[in-house]
Amino acid sequence: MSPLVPLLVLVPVATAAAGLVVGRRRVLARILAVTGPAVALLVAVAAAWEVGVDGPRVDVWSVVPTGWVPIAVATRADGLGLTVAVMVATVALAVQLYSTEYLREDPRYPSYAALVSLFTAAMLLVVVADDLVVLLVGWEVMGLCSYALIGHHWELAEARAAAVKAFVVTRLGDVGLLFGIFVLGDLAGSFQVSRIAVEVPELAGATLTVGLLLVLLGVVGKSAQVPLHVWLPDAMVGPTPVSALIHAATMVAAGVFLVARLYDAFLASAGALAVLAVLASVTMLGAALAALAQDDLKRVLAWSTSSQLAYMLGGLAVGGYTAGLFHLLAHAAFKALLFLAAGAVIHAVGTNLMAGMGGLSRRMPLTASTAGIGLLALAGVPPLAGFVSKESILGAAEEAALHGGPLPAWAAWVVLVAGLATVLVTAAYVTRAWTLTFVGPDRTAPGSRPHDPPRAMAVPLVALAVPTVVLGVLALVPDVIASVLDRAVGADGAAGPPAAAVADPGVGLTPATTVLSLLLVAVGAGLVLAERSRIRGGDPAASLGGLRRVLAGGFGVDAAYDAVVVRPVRAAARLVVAGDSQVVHAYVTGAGRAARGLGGLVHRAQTGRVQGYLAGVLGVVVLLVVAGVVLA
Amino acid sequence: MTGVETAFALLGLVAVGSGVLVVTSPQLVHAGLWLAVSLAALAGCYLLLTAEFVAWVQVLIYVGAVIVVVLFALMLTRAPTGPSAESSVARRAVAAAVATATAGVLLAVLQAGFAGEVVDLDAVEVGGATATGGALFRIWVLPFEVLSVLLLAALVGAITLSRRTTDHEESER
Amino acid sequence: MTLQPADAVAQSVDWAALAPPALVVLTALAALVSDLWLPRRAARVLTAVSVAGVAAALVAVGLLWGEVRGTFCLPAESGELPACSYVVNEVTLVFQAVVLAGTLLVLLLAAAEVREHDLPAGELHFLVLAATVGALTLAAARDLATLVVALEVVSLPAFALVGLRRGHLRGAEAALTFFLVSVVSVAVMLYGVGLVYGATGHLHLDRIAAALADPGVRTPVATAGVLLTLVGLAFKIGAVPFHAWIPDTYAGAPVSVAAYLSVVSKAAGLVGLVVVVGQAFPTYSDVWGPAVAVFAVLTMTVGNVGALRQRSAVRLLAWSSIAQSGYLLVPLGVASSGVEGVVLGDALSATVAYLCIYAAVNLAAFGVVTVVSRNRPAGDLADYRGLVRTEPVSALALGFALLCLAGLPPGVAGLWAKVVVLDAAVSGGAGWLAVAVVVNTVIGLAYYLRWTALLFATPRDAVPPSYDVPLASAVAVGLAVSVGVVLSVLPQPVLGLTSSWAVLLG
Amino acid sequence: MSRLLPLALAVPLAGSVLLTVLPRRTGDKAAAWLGVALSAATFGVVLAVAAAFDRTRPQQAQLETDLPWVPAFGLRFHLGVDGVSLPFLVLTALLILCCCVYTVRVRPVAGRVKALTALVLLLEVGMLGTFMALDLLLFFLFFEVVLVPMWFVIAWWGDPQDRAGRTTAATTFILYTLAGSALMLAGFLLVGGQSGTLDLVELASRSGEGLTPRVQLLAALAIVGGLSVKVPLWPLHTWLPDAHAKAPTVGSVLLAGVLLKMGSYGLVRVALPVVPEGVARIAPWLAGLAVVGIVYGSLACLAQRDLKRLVAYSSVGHMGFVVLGVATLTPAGVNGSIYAGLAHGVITGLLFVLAGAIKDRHGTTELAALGGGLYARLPRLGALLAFACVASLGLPGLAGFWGEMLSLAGAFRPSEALQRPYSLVLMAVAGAGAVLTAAYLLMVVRRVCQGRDDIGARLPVLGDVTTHEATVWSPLVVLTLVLGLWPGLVLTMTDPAVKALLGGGG
Amino acid sequence: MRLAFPLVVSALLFSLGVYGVLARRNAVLVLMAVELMLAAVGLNLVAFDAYWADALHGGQVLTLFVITIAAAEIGLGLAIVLLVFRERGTADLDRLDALDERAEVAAAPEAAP
Repeated sequence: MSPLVPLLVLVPVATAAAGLVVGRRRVLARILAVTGPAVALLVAVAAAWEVGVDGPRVDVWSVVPTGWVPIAVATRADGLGLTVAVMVATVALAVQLYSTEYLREDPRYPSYAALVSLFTAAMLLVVVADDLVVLLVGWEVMGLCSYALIGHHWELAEARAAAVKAFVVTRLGDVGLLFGIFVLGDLAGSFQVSRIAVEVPELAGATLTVGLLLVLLGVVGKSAQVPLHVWLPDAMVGPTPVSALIHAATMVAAGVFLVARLYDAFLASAGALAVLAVLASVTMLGAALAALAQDDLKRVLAWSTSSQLAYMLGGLAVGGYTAGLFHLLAHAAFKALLFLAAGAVIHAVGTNLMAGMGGLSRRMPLTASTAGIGLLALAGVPPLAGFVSKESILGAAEEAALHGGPLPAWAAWVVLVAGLATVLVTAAYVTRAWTLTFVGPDRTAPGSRPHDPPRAMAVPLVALAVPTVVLGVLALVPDVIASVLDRAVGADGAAGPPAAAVADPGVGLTPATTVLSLLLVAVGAGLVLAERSRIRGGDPAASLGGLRRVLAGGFGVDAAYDAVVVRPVRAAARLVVAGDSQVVHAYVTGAGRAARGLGGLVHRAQTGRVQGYLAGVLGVVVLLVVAGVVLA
Repeated sequence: MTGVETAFALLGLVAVGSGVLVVTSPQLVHAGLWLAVSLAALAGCYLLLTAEFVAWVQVLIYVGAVIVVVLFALMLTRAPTGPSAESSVARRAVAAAVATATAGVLLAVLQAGFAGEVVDLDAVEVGGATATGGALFRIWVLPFEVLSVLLLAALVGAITLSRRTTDHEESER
Repeated sequence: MTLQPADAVAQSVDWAALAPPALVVLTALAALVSDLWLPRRAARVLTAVSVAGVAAALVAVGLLWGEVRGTFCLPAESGELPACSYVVNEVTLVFQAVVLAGTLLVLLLAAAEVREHDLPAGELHFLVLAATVGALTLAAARDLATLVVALEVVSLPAFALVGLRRGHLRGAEAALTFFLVSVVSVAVMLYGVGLVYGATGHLHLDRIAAALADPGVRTPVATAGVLLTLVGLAFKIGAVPFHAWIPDTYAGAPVSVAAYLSVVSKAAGLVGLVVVVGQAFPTYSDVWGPAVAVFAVLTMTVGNVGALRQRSAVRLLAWSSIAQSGYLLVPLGVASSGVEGVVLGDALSATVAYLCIYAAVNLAAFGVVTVVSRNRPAGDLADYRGLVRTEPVSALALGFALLCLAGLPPGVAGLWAKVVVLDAAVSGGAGWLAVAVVVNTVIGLAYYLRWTALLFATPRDAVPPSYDVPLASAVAVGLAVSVGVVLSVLPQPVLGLTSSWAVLLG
Repeated sequence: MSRLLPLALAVPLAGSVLLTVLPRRTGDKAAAWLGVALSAATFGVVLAVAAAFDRTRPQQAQLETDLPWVPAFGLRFHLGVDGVSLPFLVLTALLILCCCVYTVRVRPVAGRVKALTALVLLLEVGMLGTFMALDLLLFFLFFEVVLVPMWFVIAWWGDPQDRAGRTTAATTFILYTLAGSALMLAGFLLVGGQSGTLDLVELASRSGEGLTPRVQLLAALAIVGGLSVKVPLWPLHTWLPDAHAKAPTVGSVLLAGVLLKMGSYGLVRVALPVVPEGVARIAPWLAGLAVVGIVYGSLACLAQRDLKRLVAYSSVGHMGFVVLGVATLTPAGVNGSIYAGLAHGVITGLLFVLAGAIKDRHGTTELAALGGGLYARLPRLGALLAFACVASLGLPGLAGFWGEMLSLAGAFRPSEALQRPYSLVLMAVAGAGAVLTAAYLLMVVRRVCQGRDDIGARLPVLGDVTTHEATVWSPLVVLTLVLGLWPGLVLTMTDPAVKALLGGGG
Repeated sequence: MRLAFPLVVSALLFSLGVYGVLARRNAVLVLMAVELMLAAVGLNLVAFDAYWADALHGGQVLTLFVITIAAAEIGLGLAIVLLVFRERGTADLDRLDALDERAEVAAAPEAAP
């Protein structure tokens, strides 16, 4: 039993609690905020080292009876979990550091920092949990922190609305996830992933597929995939560091992580993988298109996040386990970097709208250069991390499409085609964002003096730029990523290596797709640049015409949900409130009135005139005798 | 129809006929007198049914005492000895309906129970003072004793109530 | 003609068996006579004498407990049942005890009222005791003649009692209403007795039962006779639709007399009913059983809804006492259900248990009303607002009594009573009766609670608390409440009274 | 035989009596502190019970007291605790203690702290007794004890601005619940009459043996129907919103925290083991209505305009999960039901306390009148409210989750009584209800806590959470966390007991 | 003699009494109607006594009791009527409305604490 893994969770919890206790003492709060993820990072590295030395392990700390499948308070130390844990701690540390400066003047900083710490703890719990119910605890606490942080600026109506929307939409998915957990637990007789991984593949069938589809409901909710993606763009009203941490690097990636966690089960269900593939493909392309038409820099990044997460899920769907997860890591680095850079820009110019930016590369060189690295990685330009990871996914898709994989070939084709198309669109929106923000004429508000951020914000930018570059190079070393991400559990975990009926293509470049996608990158960027020069430095998206509004609005999905779900529910609520007093309670008040009315009748007979009484007596007597004689 | 039956029928007719007048006569005093007639005719019926002792008691108590008391009360209440106020037609209709129903039900029940039954008057011991009185004091002592409490209580009650009236009137004056 | 009266031996009289009514008769005469000698204001002496007499009778009942005696019996011949007019057994004694205890409390309550309203003390005591004699005899009567006469002895003094208050406009009218409804009901009952006699040729209950057990007996006549006989008793109990006199009479009568009617007089009617249906008409339970059940439901429902909107305390208690009569009738209503294991004895034991509890708490309620009406003669419920501040002890007693009537803790005694009745309905298999009881319990709570709440409400004007209650009333209320409290904690005495009844009334 | 359980009843009962008889001039403060001392003593006794409880055999009734009480009914004074009742006992004693401490500082507008404290202690007797009783009639008796005190608490100390409304609410509450409990009593008596015993341990070990299917069905209908009013199950819930909304904080907390639990506890303790077959036959209806209640309650909350009413309606939804769990007739579902009940008691208690605090400071709980910006105005109060809302929506890691999860798990794998497809549909709908629950609770946070503070300037100077309030609330907050993070604490105790109750005595 | 004769007379007299009780307005006349009913009872009893040839003479004795009861009733009843007459100045039952409950409950107060 290694104490390191629980410690991983408890340290940020402790700093969160301590942060609440110290209250308004800001300096102390800052120190605590940074200490938490820093220590967690050290613990994560140590734990990862331990795993490297002793091999992966599962620890059951306590078993809670439920009357059905028991809940095991079990942790799991393996490559997958601890790699992601290291990533999470790293990004959290960067964000906390960044936030000390970004939110220097904010009176709500202490609670903010505490919530970020709590979030970190929850995410770490998700990655080290072996029991799905325990995982769900972390999963939903993350959602809560996300909700609270989106609503950080709760004076703003849109912040309040976005927060509620984010929580409710993901909650919908979470309920599905809970039911999925029931199905898996029921099949395996345990909620422990290590048991499920062993038992479930034996039980492949419709039930398993249904269970996994339910799990996918949670995944699409958390990872902002179609059809539950609608919350993520709105969530951008939260503070930018939060967007970097929660809505780019970690929480939204938890969906991908969960699929990876249950990968052995998913591999046993081609149907679930096909559905995942289709959803991912739709999201991939649709979100990229939506990103193309946004005015708000953060919303560009948000849609882009949906799209990139879809790459990861697509990768997992086509059997590219390592590729998908590698993209997760790479994306975490470059997208967190991008958000932090965007935060620096927004901090500097005072607006989110790209219409109010432009030419910032001159004023903010550090920001521009790190952001440039991030954007290139996002677009998939070699040799950056994003290039390698995306190509690996496309390669896996090609592999599955051409040579068969864990899912039907047509689904792999869908992923492949959508992935390639998305490459084009991604390059386009990346180029557009770059040109609108960092080059061209300066459209910042008069009097503002944009400048590079102070050190506490600059250090994280640089720190995240490093993995963005290094991971890409590192990935080319054979097998290193795959070995790090190994999800197998040995020792008392009782599970052997992954069922791996399908060989994992791993990380690497496939010539055909690589060439094709590089070409597409060039075309996408070129198109935008060409269009930009055609319209003399304006917004290339303007050329989309009427399509622009459709794309900017995310294809009207929000409006559709409003009409199909929100309004009917509100109407039903009003109906219930009216009906409760007018109909349901009416029976009660009616009974009361009836009793009183009956009483009125009785009183009416009580006239004080004795002959009236006698008439009653004698009349009843007659009836009584008749009834008695006739009936008896 | 035997002779006894004929006599009984005639007496019964008188009893019922004067009974009708009791409940319809507009004059209070007339009603009281018709009641006396009806009860007297009933006493005759008792005689025919061999209940001699009962018949005499009936005559003594009812026709004697009760009617006198009733008439006294009528005087005391200074009620108009002329026609008293008539009830409404509707009221009388209701009363008639209930009464008719009562009669119908009773007759039907009795018909079902005793149609064709005959009283063998010859076999019956005549209920003279000896026989009935004997039964009263040998068998029915307890209710008889209790009845004495009843009479005493009625007496005291009546006196109390009337004294209460006079006290009340005195205090008013 | 097997039995010649001339051959009959003179009836022997068992004076011990007769002791309770005899003692009360003597007390009544003593009260009447002493009133002539005593000065007008010496009502206390009368109270003392009467209470002593009733207490002595109660002791006699206690001494007789466990014995079975019959007196005024027909001479026994071979083949004939030993029919007695007066029988002492547990049934008799328990009802006599209730009647005597009720009388005792009423006499205590009346003491204050006599002074307050200048009622004629001697007459009042005599009349109450006379009526009690009737009730005591009724409990022991086992032939229809005695029964009818005893019933009249309960009623006639009561007419006079109701009209006893001087210058009280309603008193006279109440007496007249009571009187007329009563005499008509008795006439109907007597006609029924006549029919039963015609059908069987007997007036003694066990002979009637024997005759009715013979299938050759003419059914329609007997059926009509049975039903008509019930009418007079139902009137006495206040069963709907023979209830209408109750609110008017209670409203016009002195409060202690109303209390008497609601407990002693009602107990008399009930014992009459129990004895008649149990001993004379057991084979006709399919006739009277459903009738009683229907009456029970009607009675509790009409009583409760009638009480809902009352604003006069006495009228509310009147309607409540109608409702309580309904509950009292429930066990008898299911006695005929034919469900295996449900015998008449169980029903009777349930009725008795209910009656005992009801008598105690109802007298407590009436007692407090007499106390309160001294200072607030209007008798409106509004007068009870904030009673807990002005007369704390009375308020607590009344609150307890009302909750007992409602059957909710802290009035646990009432809860046991409701349990008894509901148990009877359920075990009799009469689900609809059980549902009716449930519904009526709810309706009943509405008005009991309204009144209880008023007691504890903030009074309109601040009055210093007063503990000045006439001694006799205090003793009466105290006794009644104590019984209620004791029965709340230990209800077993009244529930376990009846083990052997099935045999006695089989 | 341990005396601990009777002691736990005797302390508050004696305290209640003591407070009643204390002279009127006793100050509010002294009365309140006396209340704290007494409830703390009771809590101490309950903790001693918990300490003496043998956790290795929670399926057995322990610390039993078994004395004959009313042999006529077969009623025994039989108390005991097992794994199911112990958590409820602790919860009850804790909440009462909190309420008493709360009253020390936050004096009710209506004053009369002495009376209020006495009533609260009387409530405690009923509540603790209900959770200890191992005899059907005893259970019923304790069940009824709470009614009258609660009526007074609502009607007198309720919403000071709506006199008529609070009386109506209180009366609706008591009549409605009385109807339910009287029906339940009918069911108990049916069971008792048919099986010949009222002892819950004995009945549970027989597991319905000896009761015909028809009797079981009827008894189950009556018992479950009666308890459903208390729970409350849709559509029998309409007493609840008014009662909760108009009650004072103390009343709301106890209503939501304990009173409703008496209903769900009754389902587990009585209905399931005593008439298993009957419950199985009505389980589909029960489950269906429960799920309707979940969705209905959530929808009703979405359109509420008053915070207290909203919290009240949220109870309808939450108790829907409680009933759903029972209706699945599985160990998981019943465990979930118990857990959800406990969690609801703590969380909704907290919500009502907070709503009360908001009302104290703003004079209203109308959402429109409160405006927004509680975070800005009173940040600690706002944060606590948000915390309570989040707990209430069933966030994993807080108390509310486990019960809901296990209820749904029960519905996922129901017993044979429910058809699986039907049950799965119910589970899905209930899941949708859980989403709606999140929606309305976050709406509360959004409308009350967040937003601009528009009214702060117009209100008198407001204090944020005082030390005293924090003292009262912290147990609830801590329990919410403990129950959320350590479900094993309760489940290890309930699970064997539940299996025993479902499986016939174990 | 056929039993039907007395029984029919009795039933008719009883019904006449019923009619009178309900139809008459004067209290004294109502009392007289009650007397008719009791008389009918007596006739029945006597007839049945003869019919059964009752050795105990139960019917006849009970008739005696009924007559006595009737006498007592009428004595007390007249005292009550007299009392009412003195108080109200009338013996007309329709005018005796002091106990009419309808007015009383018209405005029953709600208990507000």
